[in-house]
Amino acid sequence: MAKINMVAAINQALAQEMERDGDVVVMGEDVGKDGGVFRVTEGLLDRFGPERVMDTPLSELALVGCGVGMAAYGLKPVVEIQFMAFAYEAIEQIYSHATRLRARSRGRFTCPLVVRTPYGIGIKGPELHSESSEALFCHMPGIKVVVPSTPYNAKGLLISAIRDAGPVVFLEPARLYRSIKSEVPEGPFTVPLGRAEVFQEGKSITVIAWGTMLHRAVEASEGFDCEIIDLMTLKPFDEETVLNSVKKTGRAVIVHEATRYCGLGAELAAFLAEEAIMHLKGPVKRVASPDAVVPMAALEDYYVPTAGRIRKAFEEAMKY
Amino acid sequence: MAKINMVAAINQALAQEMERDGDVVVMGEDVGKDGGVFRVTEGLLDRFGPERVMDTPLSELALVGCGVGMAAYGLKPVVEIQFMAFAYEAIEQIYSHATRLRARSRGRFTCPLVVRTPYGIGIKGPELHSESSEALFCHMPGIKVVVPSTPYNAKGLLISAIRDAGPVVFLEPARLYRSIKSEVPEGPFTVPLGRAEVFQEGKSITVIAWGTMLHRAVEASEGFDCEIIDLMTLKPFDEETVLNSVKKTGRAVIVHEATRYCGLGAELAAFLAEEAIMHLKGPVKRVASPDAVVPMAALEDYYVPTAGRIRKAFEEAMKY
Amino acid sequence: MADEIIERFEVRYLQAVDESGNADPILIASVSDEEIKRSFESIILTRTFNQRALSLQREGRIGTYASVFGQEASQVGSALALEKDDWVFPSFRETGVFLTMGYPIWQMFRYWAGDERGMKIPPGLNILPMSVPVGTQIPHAAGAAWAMKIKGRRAAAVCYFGDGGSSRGDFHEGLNMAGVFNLPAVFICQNNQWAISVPRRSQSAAKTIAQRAFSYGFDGVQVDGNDAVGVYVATKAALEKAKNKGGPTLIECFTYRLDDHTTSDDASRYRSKEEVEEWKGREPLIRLRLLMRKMGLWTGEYEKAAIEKARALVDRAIEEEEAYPPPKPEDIILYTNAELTPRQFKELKEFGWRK
Amino acid sequence: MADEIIERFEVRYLQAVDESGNADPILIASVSDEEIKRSFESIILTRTFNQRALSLQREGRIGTYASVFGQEASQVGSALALEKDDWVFPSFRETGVFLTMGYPIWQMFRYWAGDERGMKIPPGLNILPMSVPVGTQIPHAAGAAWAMKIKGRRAAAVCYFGDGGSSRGDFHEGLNMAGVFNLPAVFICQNNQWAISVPRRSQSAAKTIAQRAFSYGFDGVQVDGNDAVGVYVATKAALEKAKNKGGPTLIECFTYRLDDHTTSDDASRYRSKEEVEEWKGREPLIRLRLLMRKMGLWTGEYEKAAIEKARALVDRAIEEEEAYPPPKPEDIILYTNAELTPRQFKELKEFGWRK
Ligand SMILES: Cc1ncc(C[n+]2csc(CCOP(=O)(O)OP(=O)(O)O)c2C)c(N)n1
Ligand SMILES: Cc1ncc(C[n+]2csc(CCOP(=O)(O)OP(=O)(O)O)c2C)c(N)n1
Ligand SMILES: [Mg+2]
Ligand SMILES: [Mg+2]
Repeated sequence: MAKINMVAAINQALAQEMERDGDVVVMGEDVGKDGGVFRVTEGLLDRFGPERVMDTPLSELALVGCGVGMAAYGLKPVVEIQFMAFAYEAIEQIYSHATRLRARSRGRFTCPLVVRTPYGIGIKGPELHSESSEALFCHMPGIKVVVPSTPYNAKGLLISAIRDAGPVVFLEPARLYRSIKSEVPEGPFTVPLGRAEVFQEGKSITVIAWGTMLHRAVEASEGFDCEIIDLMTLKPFDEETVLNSVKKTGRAVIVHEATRYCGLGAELAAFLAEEAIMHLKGPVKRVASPDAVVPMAALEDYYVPTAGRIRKAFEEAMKY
Repeated sequence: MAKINMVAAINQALAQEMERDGDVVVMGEDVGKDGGVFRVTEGLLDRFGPERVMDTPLSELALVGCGVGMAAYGLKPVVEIQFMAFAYEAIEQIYSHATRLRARSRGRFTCPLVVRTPYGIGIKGPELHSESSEALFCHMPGIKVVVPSTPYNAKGLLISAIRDAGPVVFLEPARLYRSIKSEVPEGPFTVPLGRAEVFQEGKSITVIAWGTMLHRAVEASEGFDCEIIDLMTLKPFDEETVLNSVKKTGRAVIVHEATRYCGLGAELAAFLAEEAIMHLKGPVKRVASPDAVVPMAALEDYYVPTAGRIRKAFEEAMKY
Repeated sequence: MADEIIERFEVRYLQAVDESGNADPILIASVSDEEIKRSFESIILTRTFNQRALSLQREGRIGTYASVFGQEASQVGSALALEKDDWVFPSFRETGVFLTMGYPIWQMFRYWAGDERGMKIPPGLNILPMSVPVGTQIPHAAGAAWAMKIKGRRAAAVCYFGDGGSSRGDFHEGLNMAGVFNLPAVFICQNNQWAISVPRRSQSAAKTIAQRAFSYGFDGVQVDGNDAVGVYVATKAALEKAKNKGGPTLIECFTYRLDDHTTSDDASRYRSKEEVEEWKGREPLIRLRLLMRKMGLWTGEYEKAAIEKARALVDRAIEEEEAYPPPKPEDIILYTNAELTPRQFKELKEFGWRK
Repeated sequence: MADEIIERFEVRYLQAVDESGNADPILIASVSDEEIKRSFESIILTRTFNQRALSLQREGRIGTYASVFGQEASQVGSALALEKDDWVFPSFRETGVFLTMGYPIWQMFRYWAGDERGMKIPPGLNILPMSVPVGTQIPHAAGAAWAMKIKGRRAAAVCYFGDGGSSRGDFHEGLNMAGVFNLPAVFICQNNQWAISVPRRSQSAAKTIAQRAFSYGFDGVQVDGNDAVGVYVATKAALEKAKNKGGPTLIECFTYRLDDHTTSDDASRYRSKEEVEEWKGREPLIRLRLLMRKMGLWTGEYEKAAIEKARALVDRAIEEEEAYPPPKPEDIILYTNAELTPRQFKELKEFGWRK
């Protein structure tokens, strides 16, 4: 099996699903001729033509809004938002329409739409190029939110997302696009949505993370006996895998890039406070970004959890 | 002191702040001649004229976006969004600009903007007239989120919000607009932001709620010895009041209208799981709406927490 | 160096039948007697439904309702031009469109009673559930039109919205997409001159809404929206154009909302009786009656029969609607996703909605 | 009945100085020699900054940078028309505007090095931090103009954005507000014919962006954006109009982005060398030089001196910038709110940023 990076893995997923299903179309700013600013869609225009790979005007609201209309009509649009922050204009289309179309029409219309976007820190880009606001989308009923952490699961999860019957927000950690490679089968395969994975087994602390922070947590775990869970699907998350691990270890540390207040870590910790409190030896720790605006490049490494901050949380967890 | 309802209390707050400070202006759809669809802004146009009370086109993005520009220039705009769901188009303006202007300009420009909107169930209106998506705003650094539960604190909190140096999302529970009256001083006064209030003292269970659900929790608490906290400011919430109460009671139940997943209840429970776990006798309970699209009027009473569902949580909490 | 004119635009106004019932011979030429009768009867049906909905609301039997009184020609005239494969993207004030398309009347009542099942569109009818957030359905129509183009279907997407809706970002971005990709879409703005209390002139400083089409590189036309025939002709032409790869059209139907905004509104707070009365004199049925009389298509009995028929239909629908079992709470959860989430599974039990 | 034209529009195109340096005597009449020299020198300064920024980026001394090469006339020409009390709302590609307004050069470098302090605008300079989300600054400008009107100030708000920005909902809603309230705003679209890889013709099917003003009931004009004098004249007129209660103007500067979109981009993937070369022949300095020579304002020494002066300024700024202490991590928290939240208080300690 070839070792490839995440950009190549996502590109494969898109190409193979477009090959397999003529209803899959790709649209976004610069996704065609330019192949996407991260080259994720490279080659798709040549292969599938401008009717299925569409370079669009600079209109995020309409990108998602048109996606909803296409999906209702029977296509399976994969919309690329160039950076996560630029999806904010489209939140109404996602929240008031994409997530509700099935419920509002009692199943007559559905919205099999994928909104892909790079997210998180990592490229030292300009302002608003480092967002990790996944919690906003996780709060919306009727949608799935997915974050891959390796080339392998990027491909498998994206294929599942495209085949899913409802809308999926698919967040691609920009820092991981080219920084890791893994073995990825050449043909199409799926990694199921809604399932987490024990990325590293351990006995003393359950660590829950996803995307970039998964790897940082692994790095920080040296010297601790951590069981590290790659959440992968953030909404709905895999309660069983999380619970089983915490029952075993009795300690939980959640690591995420987003600001702490009302981040997904809150939901995970609240879940544990409700369902696992009798198994917990000590406090559920969240290692997250501060209650502050995401800084520009010069300070962004101080903003997101560092290995040091994560280790400190492990140490504190081990006090109990 | 006169007993007035929340509509009158908010109207007083607006009128008195406009009287006091010529930079306070009110804008929105139908806020002028019509006095607002809930009549909250009634009389303001006559009193302060069309330069300070502005009926605008149907453009929520621009309502907030123009508000940001006005605030940067030195006004104190109070923008009315007719119903909470219609603020979704403006989320980018709130999240990428209003909340960040101070940080981005290192204090040169600020954004003393208030976005008022009715929220929650209660009027049996059409679709998307019953949203309670406060958690989305709570996740944004650089903003305050406020929900009054009585006419008294509606007036005092709104005056504080208008005088605040930064942006405030001010959510008015539509169900409470006219359903309760309280004594409200005629002149201007403030209720501080960031402080919760013990609405009802008790020894066995700490109940945290706000807006409409505060009253429902009170109703459900009959027969239980509940300490009920009116959170009032949802972001940043008053950690001290919450913690002190839970240390005393050892039990916590959070009640909110919003869907449970990544709701504000998650942040509160996670806070307790981290800071109070050694004081908790049992699980932290959240009573919230299901992981489902807000239904239309016929089913909305089944969606939000009922007194029965709240009582059940109290009973379960008391098992420990 | 230069100071020159590089582009010119003209806004066209269409009226096929004037207030006295005189028809423009060219414009009406392609319209059959049958079509004119169908307009008349559909307006009667719409009006009958509308009146009953208003009374049911007053009696507390349905919730807030948005009357279409005054705007029936815009809705019926345009809907009659639709073909089976066209898709429609309505706002919340499109009763006339739904009914003209043959939507089950009892479901319309169900919807206004606050029940999602009212918008479970029957198979074969291509209309989306009414969009409540103003203007947000516009990009959906562009998207469906795009899908039609991609799939090579001979069909068009038709979107309805109001003058208020034309101020939203969705309008701009949606129409711009339609222009760039030359999509088979028809955008119908019912300019009823009010967005709740905000008059048309305060909605935009532009003289017409039709002229906004120039921003997107396609045609815009203003039509007398109280002239069912004119609206029909304009819509039909736009649909034809769309299906022949001619791209989108923006049609502004200049009409008037004769009732309150909804049953929760009191329009007397912001507009004069005189204005309303003046427009009542221009309501669409009057001129259609005059036209049809001239054409020998109208008699008192004919109208009476049409009214009776409409009443019977609406009465039966109300009976059906009210006999329909109430929605089940578990539906709240069941229809959100294709499959239940773990949390939903628990919730169904917790709330006692499933064993 | 009617089928008539009810409104007509014309799109005006302005060029004060053509590519051979010939001036339109009427258009240039109000422009002083001093102003022409300032344009020239400001373009030189902008270009010097720009070249240095590109090298610093290559050397890893600053981050991603967006070149303004080719667009200097649009930026400098318009910025020279500003008065002290006017406010400016820029996008991320407005180096020429900042520098012409006298913005501290070292701060510009700081900003591109990823430091918020680079956008801590000095008191007295009324320009907002660059807006990165495309088009989102447009409603801010409308809002500031509105505030000027409410406060009775004689001033205008000027907003800069690109051809891509004109596709956003913010553009539509912002300009519509400006039209309805007749605000003292000037909207300057630098149509540089590309939005990263998307060419202008794929951004909109409309022939010009200027014509979009008709949608909002005010004037739009297209100007040769490589003609600093033309841009200056058009902006000055729009500002005058705005300050005399004449309402907003949309100015489309037709120009060209000669470099890659940013230093992260590779424009050769999507456009031809020939196209770029052709436009290089039209870059703004050439014609200004020709004009000034004809007017007796230009000599080789003059230009050399201007370049030297610009270099010295930029060199000093880079020294200043690089000697500046790095930002403190605690600033991340300190500048978010006016007062610390309880959580922030704890975080400062937890992260070791405060005792
Ligand atoms: C985005 C949004 N903002 C506000 C509202 C509240 N509202 C409902 S209808 C309406 C006016 C709509 O005017 P128009 O588009 O002209 O349609 P009409 O009601 O005249 O048919 C308003 C403000 C809404 N439903 N959606
Ligand atoms: C809302 C938003 N979407 C996407 C981007 C990514 N992006 C940055 S610049 C750009 C193109 C902008 O084109 P234009 O408005 O013409 O300005 P120009 O770059 O040509 O100056 C894009 C797509 C962004 N910054 N903001
Ligand atoms: Mg209207
Ligand atoms: Mg451009």
